[in-house]
Amino acid sequence: MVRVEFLGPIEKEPMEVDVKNLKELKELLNKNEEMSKWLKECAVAVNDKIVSSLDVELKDGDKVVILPPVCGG
Amino acid sequence: MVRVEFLGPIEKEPMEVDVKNLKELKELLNKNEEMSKWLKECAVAVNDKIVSSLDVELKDGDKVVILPPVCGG
Amino acid sequence: MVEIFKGGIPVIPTLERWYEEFKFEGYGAMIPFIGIVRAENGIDGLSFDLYLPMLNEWFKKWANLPDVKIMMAHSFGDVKVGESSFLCAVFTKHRKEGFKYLEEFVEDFKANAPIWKYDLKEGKRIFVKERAKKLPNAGILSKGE
Amino acid sequence: MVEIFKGGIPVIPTLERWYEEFKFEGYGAMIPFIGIVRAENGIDGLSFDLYLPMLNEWFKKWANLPDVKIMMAHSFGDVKVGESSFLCAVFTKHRKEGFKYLEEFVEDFKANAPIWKYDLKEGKRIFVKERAKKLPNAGILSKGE
Repeated sequence: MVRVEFLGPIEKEPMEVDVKNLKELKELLNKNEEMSKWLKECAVAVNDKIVSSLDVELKDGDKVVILPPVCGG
Repeated sequence: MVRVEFLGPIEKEPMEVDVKNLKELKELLNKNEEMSKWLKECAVAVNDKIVSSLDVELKDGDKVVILPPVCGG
Repeated sequence: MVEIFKGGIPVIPTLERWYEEFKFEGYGAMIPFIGIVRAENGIDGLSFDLYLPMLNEWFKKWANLPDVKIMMAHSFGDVKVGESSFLCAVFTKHRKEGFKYLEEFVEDFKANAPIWKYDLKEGKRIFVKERAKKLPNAGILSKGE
Repeated sequence: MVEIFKGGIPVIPTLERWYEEFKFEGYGAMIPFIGIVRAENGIDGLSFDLYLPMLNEWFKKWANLPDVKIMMAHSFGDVKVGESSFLCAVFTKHRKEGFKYLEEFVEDFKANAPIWKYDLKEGKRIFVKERAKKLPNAGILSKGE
């Protein structure tokens, strides 16, 4: 299972999902319309590294975080 | 009389001199060779305003200060 | 490591600790930056979420430069008007590289640190998306991509 | 008015006083600059002379700008290694003008404030002319001019 966490203002509990890569995760998350809106704005990190491509395999125990636009300070 | 003060590292006591303008002061101060060396590097203020020209008349009670190169901080 | 505080940062004790720690280390310039929460749009304060694993990872590249020491603190949770949520200090041998590093560091922080800011009004947190900056490769999971 | 201290500036209490004075005044950024005396060339410290009438006159143009508050302190006399001889802080609504003002202010200070710095070695003051900057219209009373 892959753990998916939604950070900051996205009001959604973490999920454990059964996906083999980011493309599958994309399909899954876009089923929810509210989430689909967030995804337009969000960066994605796999095991705390931001990814620049969807060609990323996921394995059991991986952690994906969804990062909305930031504003520190 | 005009008061002349020498600031910072110039080791010279203030003077009261009888000069009518900056040109006369220039003649007077350059008689001293040590002072002449300092004057190459120094700015001059009359009544605490830096002057940009020698065409400045001096009157009784005026104060001239000789300002060597600065380095604060 | 970024120093993290619940609520407003104790600005002066933190600056004192950093100053004492580095004043004999050959740095001629210490340049802090103190972000103060302003009263605007009728807010009572701001509130912050952080994602610490990536915040510390982001900070690492600034913490290990050879010619500069950079310290940083940030709040999580609620920070009232007049309090400070962000504090950093840059120590360099000479002032010019200090100005450069401070500005580069703060701009990188604003664009890339995984922190989310909310207005606080009547005890409620309001996310202001217009004020926030998309991270690199944002939108990668979007349908249209 | 420039705040003047005999010997090293009490950095932290001064920063605290300024921070407390302005934290509710709508400034979102406080950017101090702290000059620290470094151990170099075998010095025990630095020593300073100031000419206060013209120092305060110079500072006036920075003290009365509409969109920024600038505070400044400087030492006279001896300042030991690890102590601070120059402290300032710029308060602005947003950070970007703060960076700009801080740098402009400090560079103008270095070029124009009537202050003279000496190395302190074995209790003696040594003026290092190479480090100093000529003021505007320097040389006007020189024979050759």
